[in-house]
Amino acid sequence: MREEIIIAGFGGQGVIMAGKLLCIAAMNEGKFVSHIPSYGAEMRGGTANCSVVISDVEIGSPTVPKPSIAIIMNTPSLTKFESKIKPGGLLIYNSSLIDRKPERTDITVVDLKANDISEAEGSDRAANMAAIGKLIALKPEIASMDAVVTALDVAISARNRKYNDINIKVLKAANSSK
Amino acid sequence: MRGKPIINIDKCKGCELCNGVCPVNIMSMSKTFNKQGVPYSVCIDEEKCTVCRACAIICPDMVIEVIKYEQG
Amino acid sequence: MGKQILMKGNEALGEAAIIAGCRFYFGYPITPQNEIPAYMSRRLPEVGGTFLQAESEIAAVNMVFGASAAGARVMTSTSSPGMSLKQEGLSYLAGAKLPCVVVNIMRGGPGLGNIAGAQGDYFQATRGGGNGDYRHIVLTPASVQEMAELTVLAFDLADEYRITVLILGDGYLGQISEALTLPEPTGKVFEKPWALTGAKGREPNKIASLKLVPDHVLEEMNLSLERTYNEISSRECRSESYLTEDAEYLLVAYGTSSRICRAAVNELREEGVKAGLFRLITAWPFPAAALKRASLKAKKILTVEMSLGQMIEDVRLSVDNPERVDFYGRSGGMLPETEEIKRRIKAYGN
Amino acid sequence: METKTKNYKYVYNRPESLVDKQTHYCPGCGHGIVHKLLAEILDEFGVRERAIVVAPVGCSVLIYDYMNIDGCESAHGRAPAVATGLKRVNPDSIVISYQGDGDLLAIGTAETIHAANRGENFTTIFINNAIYGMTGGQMAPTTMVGQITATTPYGRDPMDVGFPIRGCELINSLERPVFIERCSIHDFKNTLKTKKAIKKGIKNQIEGKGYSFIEILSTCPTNWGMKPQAAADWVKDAMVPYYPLGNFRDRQE
Repeated sequence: MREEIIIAGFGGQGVIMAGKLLCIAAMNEGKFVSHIPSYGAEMRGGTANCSVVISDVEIGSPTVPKPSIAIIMNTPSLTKFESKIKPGGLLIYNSSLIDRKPERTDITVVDLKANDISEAEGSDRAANMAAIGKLIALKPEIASMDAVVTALDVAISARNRKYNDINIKVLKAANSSK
Repeated sequence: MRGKPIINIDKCKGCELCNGVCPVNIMSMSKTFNKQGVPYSVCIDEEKCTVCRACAIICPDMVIEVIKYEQG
Repeated sequence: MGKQILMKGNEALGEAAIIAGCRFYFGYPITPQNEIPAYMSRRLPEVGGTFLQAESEIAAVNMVFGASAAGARVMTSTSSPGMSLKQEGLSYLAGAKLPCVVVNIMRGGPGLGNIAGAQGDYFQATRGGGNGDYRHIVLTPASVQEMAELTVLAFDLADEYRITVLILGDGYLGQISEALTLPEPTGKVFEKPWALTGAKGREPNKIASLKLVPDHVLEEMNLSLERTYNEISSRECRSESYLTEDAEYLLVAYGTSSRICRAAVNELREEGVKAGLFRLITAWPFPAAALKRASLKAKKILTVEMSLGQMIEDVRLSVDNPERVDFYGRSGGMLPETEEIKRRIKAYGN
Repeated sequence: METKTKNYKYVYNRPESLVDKQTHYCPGCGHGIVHKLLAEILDEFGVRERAIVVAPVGCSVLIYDYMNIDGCESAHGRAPAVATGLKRVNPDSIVISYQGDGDLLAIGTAETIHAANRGENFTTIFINNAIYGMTGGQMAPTTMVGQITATTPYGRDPMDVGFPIRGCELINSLERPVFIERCSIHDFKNTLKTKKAIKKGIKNQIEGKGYSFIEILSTCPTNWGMKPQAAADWVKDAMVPYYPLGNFRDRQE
């Protein structure tokens, strides 16, 4: 198994944290992982993304020019990354905020109302958790729900750990969503 | 005679600053040259020395030391 | 083996410095290495150390000079434009034979360039950007684990040879998070009788690079430095040869570009192409002998850099039949692509 | 000699902190005087074995050869940064950054201001002789208006290169320094005052009070083209009116 993942959205959506959460969970289950955030000036432009590789064997290149999985949280990110997804790859897009349908037909496209799921569980800030919950439902070999829940304690800063109950609810709600 | 400057003439660079600070004007320059080829500091009247140390303190080259005679 | 944690390259480097006994850090913010000063500012007070944000890169490297002269294990870090400013200090450190660790997390240039990872400072690092006849050891990590391990090594090498050890990473290595097993301290102790600690019960120590008179003393010092450099060259070359034994096509790279090359080698091997990778771990001393060995069976040698061709000069100088050496690089913060490497290697076969 | 026949004692001789070695300074150069004052003070406080002098680039670049204490070179202008590193590692050491006007107020202005602003616990001795001595008499940031130097052959024109910078006043705008004083060595009385000021600066450091800045108006007879005594007079007549002597700050809490 080797998945090359892009998680992209706007700054504040927690896409970089979502990538780290996935990495910690997968690492603790024995996988090789790497995570490269977009950083610095790029982040100030309002878009943020991270490149995540999760693999059964040692990772050579940690870069993700052609993702096998893209988690896209806003419209500009869809424009930027849709064409780059590997044929046969997976696109999870946040249809709560993205007002158009992806155009690719050679990939699996999953419509996820990430913000709606988050808000239904009582938070307007856990759309990233919905995305991760959905991803591991579709690709359980990346990491288990248990591992992700455990990883929350490491990935989330102490200041925000009080929201973990809601994070877990959102993870699970998205995990079992249609 | 209270004391006097002891002048290490070969180290003197001949700047003459000691001449200018002496309150009793007993510091002067030699008519001959030292090893460095410059006129050097001399005390022309040790009897008048007040042991004020001004010449020594102003000397940039640690040429002058000052001794004071013990009473008795 | 210790527990694995997910850690960013810059932070792993910072923690490794503390493991190595570094208790003094002076630096000035610049992306993409800002996590290093931030990490040190948090961690050093916890271990009784000192973090100081300097007024400039120039001040920072000179604070390093002072701290090293006082006998401490000390580090500074920066990224490419800041490294240019530090060159003055590096030359003085070399002249005064002071050990320290300097980190350059390279970004795109010239000038202010951009903040993406690049490898355009190879010449500056290996040829020396400051004035005079000097060298410093240049370590080139390629993973978070190596960022940590080479940092621990760097402090020992610095003290052993009284030299600056430069850790030459790039923005991607600084920013990437990977699993890390924290290295153990080596426990090596280096006496520093030359350190400025006050002339109590000994003759005063003087630390200086100025050698005005008599005429020959500077040359003597330079020759003594050269002896040290020769000793380092004979003892401290480090590299990794990956599938090079039978390699008909040899990739040569370091740092992040070596990761991309490794992926290319793996894919080429799956397709039956005998490709291999020679990866630098020290850029100075350049592991010429090991490269020569690794290149024995190679029909073509492809140097891959995140620059427009700097290391390639050392590659050409190291191998027989240097006309075999070809180049592929991207610059300005762009990354070489696995597909392009494969395409070129396959084209050689035709 | 009478000295052999009478009992006597030395009332002035070489301090232990000063090496018995001829300096490379020109005749009448103020550096020699200040080196001596500093050495006397280190002896008087008994801190010779804790002292480290940081040499600047400039005429006093070799000060470590003349002081019988640990010594450290620094690149031009970086003495305050080097001193910061030394002092932070060994807070018990007594660190003196000895700097000229080019070092302190031109190439090293940033290092000077920021070390002072942090209140680093070391002592800066700033030799202001209104010219670049070592390189052959070029304009310094402290060169007087109208003063002729190798690079101001028509005299310093303030409308072209600005007015001379007053170091003490600049440092006095910062909160952290504890002691700021300008003194002069142009005569005996002022030389004694200079010693007192340096002494205060070292005492502050010993007591951990923080940053002390002592500016000393000094002479450069060679590059001024004057005899040493005339140079001393020029300090009094030309420099002192622009660079007022006296204490700017003496914080003792």
